[in-house]
Amino acid sequence: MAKYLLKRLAYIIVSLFFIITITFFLMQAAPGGPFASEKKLTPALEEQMNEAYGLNDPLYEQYFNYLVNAFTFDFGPSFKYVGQDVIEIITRSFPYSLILGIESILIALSIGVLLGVIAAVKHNKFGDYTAMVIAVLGISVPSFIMATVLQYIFAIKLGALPVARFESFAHTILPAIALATTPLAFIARLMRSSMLDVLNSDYIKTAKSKGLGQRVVTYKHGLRNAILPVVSYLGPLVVSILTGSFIIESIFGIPGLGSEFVVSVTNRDYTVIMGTTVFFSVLLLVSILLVDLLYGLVDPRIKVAGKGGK
Amino acid sequence: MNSIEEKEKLLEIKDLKKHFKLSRKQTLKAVDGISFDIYKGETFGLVGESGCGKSTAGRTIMRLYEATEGEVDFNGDNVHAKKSAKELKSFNRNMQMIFQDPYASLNPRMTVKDIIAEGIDIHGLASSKDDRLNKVHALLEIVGLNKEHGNRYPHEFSGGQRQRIGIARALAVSPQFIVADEPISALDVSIQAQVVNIMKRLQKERELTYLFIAHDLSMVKHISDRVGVMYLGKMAEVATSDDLYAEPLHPYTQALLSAVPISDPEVERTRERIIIEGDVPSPVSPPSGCRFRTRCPHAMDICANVSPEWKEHKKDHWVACHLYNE
Amino acid sequence: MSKLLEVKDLSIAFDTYGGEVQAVRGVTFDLDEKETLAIVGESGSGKSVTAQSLMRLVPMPPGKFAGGSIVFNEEDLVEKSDKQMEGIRGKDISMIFQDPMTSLNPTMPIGKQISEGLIKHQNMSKKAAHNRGIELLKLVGIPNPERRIDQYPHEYSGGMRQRAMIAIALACNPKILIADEPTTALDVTIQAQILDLMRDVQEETGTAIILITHDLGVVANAANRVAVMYGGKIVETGNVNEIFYNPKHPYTWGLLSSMPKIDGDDEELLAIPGSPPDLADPPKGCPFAARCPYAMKVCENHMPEYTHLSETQQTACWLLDERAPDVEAPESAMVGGTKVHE
Amino acid sequence: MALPQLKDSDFEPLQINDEEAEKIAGESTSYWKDAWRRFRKNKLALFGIVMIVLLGIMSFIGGPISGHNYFDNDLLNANKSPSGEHWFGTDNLGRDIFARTWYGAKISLFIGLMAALIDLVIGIIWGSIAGYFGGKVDEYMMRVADVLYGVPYLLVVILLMVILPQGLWTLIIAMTITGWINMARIVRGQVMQLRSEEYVMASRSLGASNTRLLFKHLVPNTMGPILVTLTLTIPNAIFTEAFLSFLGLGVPAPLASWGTMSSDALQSLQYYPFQLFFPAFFICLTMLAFNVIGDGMRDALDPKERK
Amino acid sequence: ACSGGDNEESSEGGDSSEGNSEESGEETLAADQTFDINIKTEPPSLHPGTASDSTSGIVLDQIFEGLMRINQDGMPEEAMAESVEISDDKKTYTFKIREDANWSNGDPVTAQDFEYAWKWVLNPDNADTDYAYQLYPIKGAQEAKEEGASLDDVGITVEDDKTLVVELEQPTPYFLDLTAFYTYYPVNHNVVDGNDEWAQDASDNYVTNGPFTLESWAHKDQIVLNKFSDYWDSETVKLETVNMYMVDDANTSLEMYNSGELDWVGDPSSPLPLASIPALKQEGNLNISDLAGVYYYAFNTEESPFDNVNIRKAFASAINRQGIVESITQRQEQPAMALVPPSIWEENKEGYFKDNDPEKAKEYLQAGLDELGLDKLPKISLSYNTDEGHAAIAQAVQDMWRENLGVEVELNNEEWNVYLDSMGSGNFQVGRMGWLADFNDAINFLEIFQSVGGNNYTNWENEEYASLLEESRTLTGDERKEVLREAEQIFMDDMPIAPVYFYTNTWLNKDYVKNIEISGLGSVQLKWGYLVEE
Ligand SMILES: Nc1ncnc2c1ncn2[C@@H]1O[C@H](COP(=O)(O)OP(=O)(O)OP(=O)(O)O)[C@@H](O)[C@H]1O
Ligand SMILES: Nc1ncnc2c1ncn2[C@@H]1O[C@H](COP(=O)(O)OP(=O)(O)OP(=O)(O)O)[C@@H](O)[C@H]1O
Ligand SMILES: [Mg+2]
Ligand SMILES: [Mg+2]
Repeated sequence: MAKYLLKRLAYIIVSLFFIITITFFLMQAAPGGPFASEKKLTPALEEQMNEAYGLNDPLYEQYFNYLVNAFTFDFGPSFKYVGQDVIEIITRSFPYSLILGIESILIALSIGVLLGVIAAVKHNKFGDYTAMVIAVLGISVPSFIMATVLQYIFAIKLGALPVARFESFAHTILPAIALATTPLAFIARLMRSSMLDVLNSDYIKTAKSKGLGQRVVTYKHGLRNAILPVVSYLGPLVVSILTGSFIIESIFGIPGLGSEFVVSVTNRDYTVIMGTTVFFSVLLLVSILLVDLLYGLVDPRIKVAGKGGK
Repeated sequence: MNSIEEKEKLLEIKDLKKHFKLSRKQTLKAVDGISFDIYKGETFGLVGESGCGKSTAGRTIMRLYEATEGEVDFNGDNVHAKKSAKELKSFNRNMQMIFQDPYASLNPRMTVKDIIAEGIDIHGLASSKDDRLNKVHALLEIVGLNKEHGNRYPHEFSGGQRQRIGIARALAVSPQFIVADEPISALDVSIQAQVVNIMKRLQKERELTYLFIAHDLSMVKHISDRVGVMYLGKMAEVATSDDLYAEPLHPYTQALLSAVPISDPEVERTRERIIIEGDVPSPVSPPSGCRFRTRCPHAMDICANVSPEWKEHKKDHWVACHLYNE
Repeated sequence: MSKLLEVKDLSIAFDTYGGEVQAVRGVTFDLDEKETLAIVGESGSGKSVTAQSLMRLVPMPPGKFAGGSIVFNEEDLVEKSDKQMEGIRGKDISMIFQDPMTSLNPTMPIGKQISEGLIKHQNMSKKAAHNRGIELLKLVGIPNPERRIDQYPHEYSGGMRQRAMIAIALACNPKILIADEPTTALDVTIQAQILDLMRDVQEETGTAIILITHDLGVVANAANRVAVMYGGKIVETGNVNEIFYNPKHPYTWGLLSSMPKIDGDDEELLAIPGSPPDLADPPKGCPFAARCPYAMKVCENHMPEYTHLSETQQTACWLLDERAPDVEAPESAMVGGTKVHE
Repeated sequence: MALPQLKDSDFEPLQINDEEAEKIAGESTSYWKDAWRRFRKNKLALFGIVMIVLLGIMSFIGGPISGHNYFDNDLLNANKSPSGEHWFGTDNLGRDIFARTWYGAKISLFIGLMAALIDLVIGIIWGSIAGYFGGKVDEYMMRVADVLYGVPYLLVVILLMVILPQGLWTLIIAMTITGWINMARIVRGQVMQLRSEEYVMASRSLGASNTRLLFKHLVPNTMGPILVTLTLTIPNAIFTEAFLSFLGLGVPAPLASWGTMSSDALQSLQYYPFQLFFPAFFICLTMLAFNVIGDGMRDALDPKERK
Repeated sequence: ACSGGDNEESSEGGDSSEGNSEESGEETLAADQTFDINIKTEPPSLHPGTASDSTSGIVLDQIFEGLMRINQDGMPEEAMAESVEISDDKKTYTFKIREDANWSNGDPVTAQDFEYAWKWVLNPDNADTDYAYQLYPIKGAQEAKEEGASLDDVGITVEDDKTLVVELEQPTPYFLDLTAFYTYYPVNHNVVDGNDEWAQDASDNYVTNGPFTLESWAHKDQIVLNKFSDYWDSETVKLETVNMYMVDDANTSLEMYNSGELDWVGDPSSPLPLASIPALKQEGNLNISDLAGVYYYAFNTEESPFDNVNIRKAFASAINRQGIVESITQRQEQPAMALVPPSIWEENKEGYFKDNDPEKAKEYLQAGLDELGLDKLPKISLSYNTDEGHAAIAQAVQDMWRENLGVEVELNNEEWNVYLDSMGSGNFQVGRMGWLADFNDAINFLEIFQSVGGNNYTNWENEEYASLLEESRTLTGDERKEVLREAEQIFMDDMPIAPVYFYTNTWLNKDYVKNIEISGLGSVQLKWGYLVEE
């Protein structure tokens, strides 16, 4: 196991290297630079800026610097927010996204699984159809529409919750729900489908033969066998949700990390692009590793470390 | 039974081992060095305690598991050495397996017809769609199922019917050699008889060779030319079936034979069994020396220290037991 | 005293696209306390379906009750709600399933699968249930149970899985134990051990056993009474001696003739020619008629009634009709060689 | 005990004729044929198909029957509520929303289906191969997916925008560049779970090639999650299109699509809710249709659902 | 002391006062003088020397103060400077700094603080000084910044602690306006020197001299300003606390205003959502004022067919500007038929040609086609950068051109940076652009097109035009205006751009909000603001 982990760690580093490299060259190749603006700088001033930020160095040198920076988690200052360190930007905005993300994952997972199980147990009955309609709405209405609609209904029309910003738990409810809708719906659908397969298995019959109630049978015996596709889906999703959503943050005026991803790219804020990308990728790669480890826990027959067919 | 010398070896199993890694520290030695030959056209019965590694041995011979060590020579080439997809395919055509667990080995999303025809499809054995269908129907009939059953799915069958589907699938490609892992355990006796008769008939017609894994010793005796007795990953005894039943040498074999239930209520009520004491040791940490010594009524000091040699005690009768060391 | 279990005219059918499969067609039998009833018969004749229907575990749909009753403790199980069944399953009636690989939850350690029922029906603590689980595994002859209890089904060999199933079923000392081919994957020594175990449990707790098996040796060893099924029907019942020494149904004859004898020779086994009926389109008359060497015209169209041959033995065959010709059981069906039973 | 009508002659031996067994076997079916037969019996799923077909037809005739086209501005009649003249009202440039909805249907449905199809193919192949072979193959393939997923998508899109001409295919490329990863991950997980099943081993022992094992045994048994993922891909694609169009990568204005229509209308939700309602409603309807079809397919593909 | 061109008593309440000062009767100051406003995004820099955007400007304008301040009439008036003397050649300015001008840490504001701040910006070693060019009217400034000349040669001299002398390169009529701009703000050199990171957070090092102090700065979230009690004019300042929120979404910020969480929403700090404007207008709450800026389509005059002046004129005439401002942008913008906004030159309300003139457009088109020897215009492409508003206008214009000229127009939408790149490399036919004035003078618009490059993407150059602009630099008053107008005439005759409209500010404020100043340059002044009891 330890050996496998070490190997995976090595792969993580290699993947990270590729991500950084590709991002770096994409960044270079993308038209525009960090200092482009509606009001053009004079050429001399632009030159000075490039010099100051090291953009005049040969490409390989810049590339090397980025690599070193990335692996030491020191990305230097943002190009756009004068003097603000990239790490500072990430560390101050991530907590917001994290809290929101955790809330919405909890919502998505708990309600999604519940809906999915209900749908499977009540297969082709009223409960199934209700769950499907909810899920279809969740899938068809993306988070940005959902956010606006929720805001409109609960904050503006009913005045029940705050419109925007992030000051108390009440402030997090609407954005967390908006963020959760699509994953919730998807989890519900996935869960339903795999639960249906599982409920047809013989071991469910065995469990019933022990006199266990429907609930115990579905949750204790069915869930773990059926949850695998949700786990596969959840790995990268969790990372995307935890690192924030640009649209939700923008709509609810939350100073989270999500907007940094988008804004840094549109600003060509190279150091922030790199910083957020590395941050995201590390989380992603680690969470994917966790998912793979989780596979083995969920279903002991899966040995990720092992080889499959020939 | 005709004498064995005349027969050529189809399969040579040399010191075959299959270990499962349970964790970094523990390996389960499911098969731990077994050697025997199977001659062309014979049926080799393999019996032994449940969990002693019969299925694993069968699967390793089939190369469904990579061998940890040892060699399996089929018609002279090492099965485990083969590499190219083509060679593997032709090898697969010649070696087939009937799986122990009939349900698990049937794809729940295929009709029985397609399951049986899979080998035909893979090896292109049917000239046309009709030919394929006819072949499938013929196979269904051989194993005592109806044509109608071809359109159904595995879960719609009874245990025994599923087992017969597995048999039909293996027969479909007309292999030379079949590993039959408890192929008839779930069949009622009349169908057992039917299937066994067919297997024997095919053996005669096509020079088929079987490795027949079973628990039902009377059936094993009936069908096998020679029988091997396994205990905890090792071979305890190999002999012609008549010989073995008439004169079992290894204490485990003796115990085994005494436990065979007899289908006569009165005899059964009064029958004496050799009770083997103690628990089956774990294949993770098998006992030193002879593996059976912990439960052997005849255990001696030497048994704990030296593992008995695999010897031909008398002609065609091999045994691994210190009792037979001069 | 009334019987522990009375099954009357039970019929189960499955809806399929190929038509309705009438898997069980009017099965009637009963069971006393402490008794072992063996059900033998053709593969596919409806033994497992009958067994599962006793616990109401036949998936419905596609399956459905097509009639009959299952009276247990004077209550008809067919009428019970699912909730009420939960209290009966595992506690009063428990079952060993035929297919041990797929019947065990692949993602739950064996130990947990055993202790679940104990926790539910006997209010045991987790710890106590775990210990009892180890005991049970030991009882069914699994070596090294302390370690094995935490393993998953795929780490067990076929026979070990079957024994784990047995342990699960025995856990709560049920009033009725339904054992669907409990020993098919076991070697004879362990088989003997299991049969002894079942007998011990029976002595101790008075459990009644329904034993489905193909191994007539096991029947001879363990059963008090035997029911022979063919084509979804019970064609003959009787106590062991009657079935082995004085069978009256041609199918039973065929069954007994087909057995290889351990001291027999290498002649071809006597199989029953032909194939069993398709239950999607069952014959009107006796299901065995098409394969019966003594079949008469009547057999084709009319299902025979049971003839009570003794207090315990009843057989459904037209040969027992006075108008039918006298037919003797073939010699091959004589158990115990030429010995003639009185 | 005997039945009254029986005659003595009934007790004569029966002539067993083997020919009698030669009944015609029921119509021969294969898994897929069988699945189709089961699918046809599912009313809800058929309703879904009808819905999709209707939407498809409307996408062609919807514009013409409204008497408007999708691009004509009428600034004086901007943001008008639904009326006899404009059945679904008009947008901020005074264009007829009815005509735009149906024109948008064409684009959105095409994009949704196309993206779904491509994701499906790549995702299944990639995921099943990785999951099946495991080990190094899996490691490499999944790391490639991770790397793709890790690189900032927006940056990729911007670059694509520069290299490729604006248009539908560019859009589809942009969407599928990372779109398949989700599918691949799910398929991989399922295949890893299934690859140790005995029926796979059984087929391998018959000499089945890896391709056959993958696509005959493993993938069909993963159909449930695949179908679900597929049905999610469609709305995802519809809205990604809106996002990409907004960035300048998608279909150029004034072409309409449901995604762009709804995201444009979102800003004026409070003032002209109907502008959001219509495209969103049809997206929901489409999704409902696809979902019931998906469920129907799932049930049809699962032989145990026979009923 | 100011030059001409500032006569901007523009019509419809050109000044913000309309919304604010229509009230009558007494008003009582509200007890709670806390003002809540949304500034949309994190200010990229609160360092006056490195700031170069309006969000930063909105914050800096409240907490710092330059020599001059634009007063409620839009004129520069003395602020840190108590008086200013201008030499006869209009090239030397001598500022006397107030005795009671203090830094928030108690230090007096000195001439050295200005010198330090300005030279810091002009020092080539200091990066991020994007707006250094704002200082280029000062003698030697550009040379020092760009050509390595000594900073000592820059025309900034400290006569004594309270006297600052500035020499200009050439007479600059709008120089006093410039000294009110944030790049000209002083910094406390005692605190700041050697500590380049002083402006990163609201710390003790963040020393200011304006009417407010920076109380806290939660990045990307909220800035809080407090009244600066030691400010020289603190009697005037009524607001005690200012909360500046950073909420990006326009709808959300409007909702926050509606629910009372904001006292002010809209320009210049965060635009109102387009869709809300008709309703707001109807409710009669909307405030509108002119903004010195122009929205236009640039033609690439090197690309056929826009290398032909008649074609350019045809396209310009075929736009229905009135329709666009009335139906799309709806902010009561002025249709633009000229380059310089009417808030600077009132006569430009009329412009140089007629809006929405399809007849004329067809004539031009025919003439142009004849000159080019074409039957029909090829498909042309209209580029804009990603934005809903731009997209709407572009689609409308596309439709107009199709209707009026029968030309097929392809819309080409690009992400902002990509767009700038395409425009810069001439990779466009017609492209959207806009210009917001840095200072209130026509030259700020005209000089864009003095030569190719910089902000002139049209590839249009005209010697006469350039020399007229040069000539204007030596002139003042009406003479200067005449020359500039002549240049504009040349420009409009050649039509390298098709102006569309002149910008406005639109915003909402609560009735109890008084006297907050929005300038024609898009800056806000809270100095005079106060809240009344409702
Ligand atoms: N789900 C189902 N759908 C359709 N037919 C079914 C289903 N389950 C069982 N059957 C049919 O019902 C009949 C009885 O099956 P059952 O499992 O009871 O047989 P059995 O007597 O237990 O046989 P075996 O000894 O082989 O296990 C068989 O013909 C089988 O094909
Ligand atoms: N995949 C596996 N991983 C770990 N252990 C295994 C695996 N497969 C089998 N074993 C172990 O190997 C041993 C031999 O198993 P095998 O299935 O070969 O027994 P068997 O002789 O066929 O028994 P049975 O008669 O019960 O089928 C058992 O102890 C079993 O637990
Ligand atoms: Mg086995
Ligand atoms: Mg059965």
